[in-house]
Amino acid sequence: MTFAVETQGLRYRAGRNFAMEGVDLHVPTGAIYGFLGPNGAGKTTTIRLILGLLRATGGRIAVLGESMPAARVSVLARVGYVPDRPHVHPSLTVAQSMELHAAFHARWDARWATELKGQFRLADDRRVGSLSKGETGKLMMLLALAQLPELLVLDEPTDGLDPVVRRDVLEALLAYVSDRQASVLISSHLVHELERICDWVGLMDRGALVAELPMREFKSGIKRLYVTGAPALLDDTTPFTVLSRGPANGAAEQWLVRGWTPDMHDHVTSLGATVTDVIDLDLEEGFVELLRSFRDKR
Amino acid sequence: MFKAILKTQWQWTRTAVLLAAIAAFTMPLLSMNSNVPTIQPRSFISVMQTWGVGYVVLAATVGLAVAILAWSSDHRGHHVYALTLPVARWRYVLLRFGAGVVFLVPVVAALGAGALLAVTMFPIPQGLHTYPWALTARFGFAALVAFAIFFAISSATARTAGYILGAIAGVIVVQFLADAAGLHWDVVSHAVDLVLAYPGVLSVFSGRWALVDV
Amino acid sequence: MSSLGRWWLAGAAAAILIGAPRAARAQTQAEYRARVRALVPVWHEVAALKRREDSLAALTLPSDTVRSGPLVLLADSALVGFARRVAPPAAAALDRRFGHAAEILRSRPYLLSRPDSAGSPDSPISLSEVDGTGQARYVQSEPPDVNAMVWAVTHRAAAAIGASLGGDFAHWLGGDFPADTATPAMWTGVRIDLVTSPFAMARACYAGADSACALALGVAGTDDPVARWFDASERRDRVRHLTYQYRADHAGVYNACVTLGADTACAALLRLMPTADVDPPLGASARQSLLTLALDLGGPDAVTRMEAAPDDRGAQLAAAGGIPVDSLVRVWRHDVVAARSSNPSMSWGMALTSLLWVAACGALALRSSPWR
Amino acid sequence: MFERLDPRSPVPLYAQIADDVRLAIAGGELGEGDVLPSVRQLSAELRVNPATVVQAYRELEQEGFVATRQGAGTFVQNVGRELRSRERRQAARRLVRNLLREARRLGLAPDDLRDALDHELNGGGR
Repeated sequence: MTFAVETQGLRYRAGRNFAMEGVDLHVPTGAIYGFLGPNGAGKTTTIRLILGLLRATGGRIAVLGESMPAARVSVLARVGYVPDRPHVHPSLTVAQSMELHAAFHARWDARWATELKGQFRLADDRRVGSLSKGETGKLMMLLALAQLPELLVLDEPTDGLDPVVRRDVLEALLAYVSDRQASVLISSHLVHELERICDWVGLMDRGALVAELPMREFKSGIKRLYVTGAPALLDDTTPFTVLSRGPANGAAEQWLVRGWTPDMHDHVTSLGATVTDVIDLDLEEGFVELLRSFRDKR
Repeated sequence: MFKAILKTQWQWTRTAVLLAAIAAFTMPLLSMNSNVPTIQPRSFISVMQTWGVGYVVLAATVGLAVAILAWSSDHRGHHVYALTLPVARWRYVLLRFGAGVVFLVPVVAALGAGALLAVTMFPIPQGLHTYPWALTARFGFAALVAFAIFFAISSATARTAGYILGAIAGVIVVQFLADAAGLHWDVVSHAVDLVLAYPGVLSVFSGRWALVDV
Repeated sequence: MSSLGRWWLAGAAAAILIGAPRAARAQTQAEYRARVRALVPVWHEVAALKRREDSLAALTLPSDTVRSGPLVLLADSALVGFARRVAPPAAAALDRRFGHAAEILRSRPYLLSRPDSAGSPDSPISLSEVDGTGQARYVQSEPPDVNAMVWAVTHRAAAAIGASLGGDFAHWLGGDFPADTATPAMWTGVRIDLVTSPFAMARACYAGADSACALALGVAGTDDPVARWFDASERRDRVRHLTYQYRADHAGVYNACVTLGADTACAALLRLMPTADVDPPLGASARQSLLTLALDLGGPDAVTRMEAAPDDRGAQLAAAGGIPVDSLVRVWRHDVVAARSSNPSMSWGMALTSLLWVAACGALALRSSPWR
Repeated sequence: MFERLDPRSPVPLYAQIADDVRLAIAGGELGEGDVLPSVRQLSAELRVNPATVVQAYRELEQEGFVATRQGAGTFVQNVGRELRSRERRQAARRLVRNLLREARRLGLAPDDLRDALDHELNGGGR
C-alpha cells in the first residue's frame, strides 16, 4: 500500500502544555481519511507539520512520496489546502484571489474554476473580506480544488458553515475525488459528517494518535456488549480486545470491545459468561468510547 | 508570478504611492516658490536646507509605508497563504521585495520631475547651483534603504521587531545607568553616529539634501 | 620679587630721574605735560613687564626646560617626557612655516602644567603663555595627547609671530594668524562664504571680477571704502546694524538713513566710523585664506619679508607670496572657485554603500523566522 | 431511491446503496436498460465516498443486476422474475429482523408484534 501522507515518530512541542510524541499517521493513496479528535487534540498542528508550516522536533514526514519539508515546493504544488481559518488576502476580490492563486499553480484549471465559481454563486468583484463565512469557505475550497491537487488537506473545512454550504462544498469535493482519484485528509470534530464519506479514520487526542483503521473495521468491529457472569480477568486467548469494562444494570457488565464477530459468543460462553446483548456503535459513539478508554489508560 | 504579486501588492500600496508621488512632485516646487528672487543667497540656502528635512521624512515615510503594506496582508493571515504556495520561500520574499522596489519608482520619478521643473521654472541666485539629479538619486537611495530596513523588520515576526526595539531601549538604559553611575560614556550618540555616519545604514540620510546649494 | 623684576624697576626709576632735570629746565607747563605723556607708555611697558614677571613667579616654575629650535617649553618633571615629544614636531612645523621669523619665540617660553594638583596621568594638561597684560593664558589639551598639544603650540606660536606685523594687519586679518597650509576644507568654506555673501561685491568676485575680489578682500587701497565696498542697500543695512551708541550719538543722520532711506546719510554715518570698524565685504575666513595662500607660495621666509614690507595690506601680501598682489588674488579666486565639490549631495560611494545595505537588509528578510 | 440511507447504521453504506438499487429493480422502479447515476454524480449527491458507490455497483454487477459499459455508464440488466421476488423476500426479511431486534430490546414478545402487525395490516392504524 502506498501512502499519500506518512509520518514516522512525529514529534513536536509547543509551549509547556502541548506536546506530540511519536505520531505515526498513514493516509493511503486514494483514500478519504477522516482525521478526528476533540478541539485541541493536535489535528491542526499535525496538518501544519505535514505541510511544512511548522517544523517538527523529530520524526519523518513523507507526502506523496516526497520528504517534507525538504521537498516542500514540489509537494505543495501537488497539495490543495483549506486551513481552519481563512488565509486568503481579505482585500482582494474573488477574481483577484483566483488570479493570484492561478499564477502560482501550474496545473490550475481555469475553466473548472469558473464553473465552480458559478456553482458556488461567488461574484467576481466581491472583496474576500466582505464574504460571509460560508462564501469564504467555498472560495477556499474552490482554490484548493481548481489547482488540481493529488492530495487535499482540509482542516475543519465545514466548521461553522450552514448545512446548505456544507453540502455544496462536500459535493464539489466528492465530485473532484471521483474524477481524479485524489487522496483526502480531512480533519473535523464533527464526527457524523465524516461518517459517510471517509474510508479511513484516524483518531487523535492530546497529541497522540489513539487509533487508525479503515472505517469499515471501525464501524463493524467496535461493539458494546452486555455480559452477565463475567470473570474478573480475561486471559490472553480472548480473540477480541476489551477496551473498557464497567457496571451495567443489575449483575450485568458493560464491555466495550474491538474486533468482535458473532462467532465469538462461544468463546464468552466458554468463560462461563453470557453475552446478553450486542449493541452496534456508530462512529460518534465509537469515537467517544475510544477516547474514554484512551484517557482512562493514561 | 511576479506580475500577479505586483498586481495584488499594488492594490494595497497604490494609495500610499499615489499620495507620496504627489508630495514628491510638489515638494521641490513649493520649496522654490517660497523664495523671492531678490532674497539673499544665504537665506535662500537655509530655506532649501529646511526643505531638505522634508525630503528625508518623505523618503523614510515612503520606504516605511511600501514595506509595511507589502507584508500587511500576509501578516493578517499569519503568512499561511504564502507559506502554502508552491514557491521557494526566498523567492516569495524576493517577489514581495521586488514589487516594493517597483512601487518606489513612481515616487522617485515624481520627485525628479518636480525637481527638474522647479529648477527650470524659478530663478536661482547667482553663484548657487542646482542639484535636481543628485537630489533625486539621494532620495531614491534613501527611500530604497528605508524600504529595505522596514521590509526586513516587517517580514520578521513581532518577536524580532521586539528585539530591535529592545536593542534601542537597551542602549538608552545603558546610557541612563552610565549617567547614574557618573561614567562619562556617551553611548547613545556613539550608537547614533555608528548608524548615521558613513558607511552606516542610515548614512544616506545624513548630509545635505538641498535642491539648490553652493 | 625676582632679581630681574628689581632691575626693571630700577631702570624705570632711572629713566624718570634722568627725565626729571630736563623737565625742570622746561619753560612751560605744556612742555611738562608733553614730557609726562611721552613717559607714560614707558611706564606702562615697565609695569606690564613687572606683572609678567610676577605672574611667572606665581606659577609654580618647573624645573626643566625643553628646547627645540626657537621653541622653549617649560615643564615640571612629571611632564618633561610629554614636552620632549611635543617640542620637536611643533618646532619643525613652525620652522617650515615661519623660518627665521620664529626666532622671537626664544624669549617667549610656553609652560606645560597640570592645573589640578592631583596630577593623575589622565588629567588635562594646560599650555600657558604670559601675554602683555601679565595674565597667564592657557589652552587645555584633553585628553593629554601629543598631536593636540602640537596643534595648540603651533597655533599659539603663529599668533605670536603674526602679532609682529602690527595692529593694522591683525585688524585686517580679523582672526587667528594661519599656522597651517591650505586645506580643501578651508577652500570649501571660503567658497560657501563667497557664494552666500550678502554683499554684491563678494558675489561679483565669485562671478569672475578680479578687481572686485581685491576690493572685497580689502587688499586694494581705496580712499572711500564706504562708497566702493557697498551699494546703497548694503550701506543702509550696515547702518541698521550699528551699535546703539552710534545710533544715539547721530540720531538725526541715523533716521535720515534708515527711515527716509537717504543714501548720503547712510554713507555719511558710516564714514564717521573709524576706518577699522568698517569691515570689508569678504569676511575673516576669506582674508585668512588669502594670507594662507600667500604664506604657502612664499615659503618659510614669507613672514620675514612681510615684516620688511611697507605697512600696506597689498604690499605685505605681495611680499609674502613673492608675486604681485593681483596675481595672488587671481590664484586665490581660482582656488576658491575650484573648491566646488562636484556633487555635495550624492556620491558613487554613497550609492554603492546604500545598495550594499539594501542587499544586507534583503538577506535579513530572507533569514527572518517565517521564511527560513 | 436512496432516501433511507443511514450512515449510523451498522450495515455498511455500500450495502445500503446496493440494497436500495436491488429493491428498486425488484419493485420495478428501475427497468432493463435504465442508466444508474454515475459514481461521481451519486457520491456527490449522497455525499458518500466514491469508493463506496463503486463498491456497491461492483457488487450489483457481480450479482448480475447491472452491467457497466466502459465510458457509457452503468445499466440495469434484464433480471429474472425469480431473482426479483427473491430480492423482495430478502428485503422483507431484513425489515423484520430489524423489527425483532428492536422489539427484543424493548422487551416485547413475538405475540405482541404479531398482534400489532395484524392490527396495522387491517388498517387499524388510521
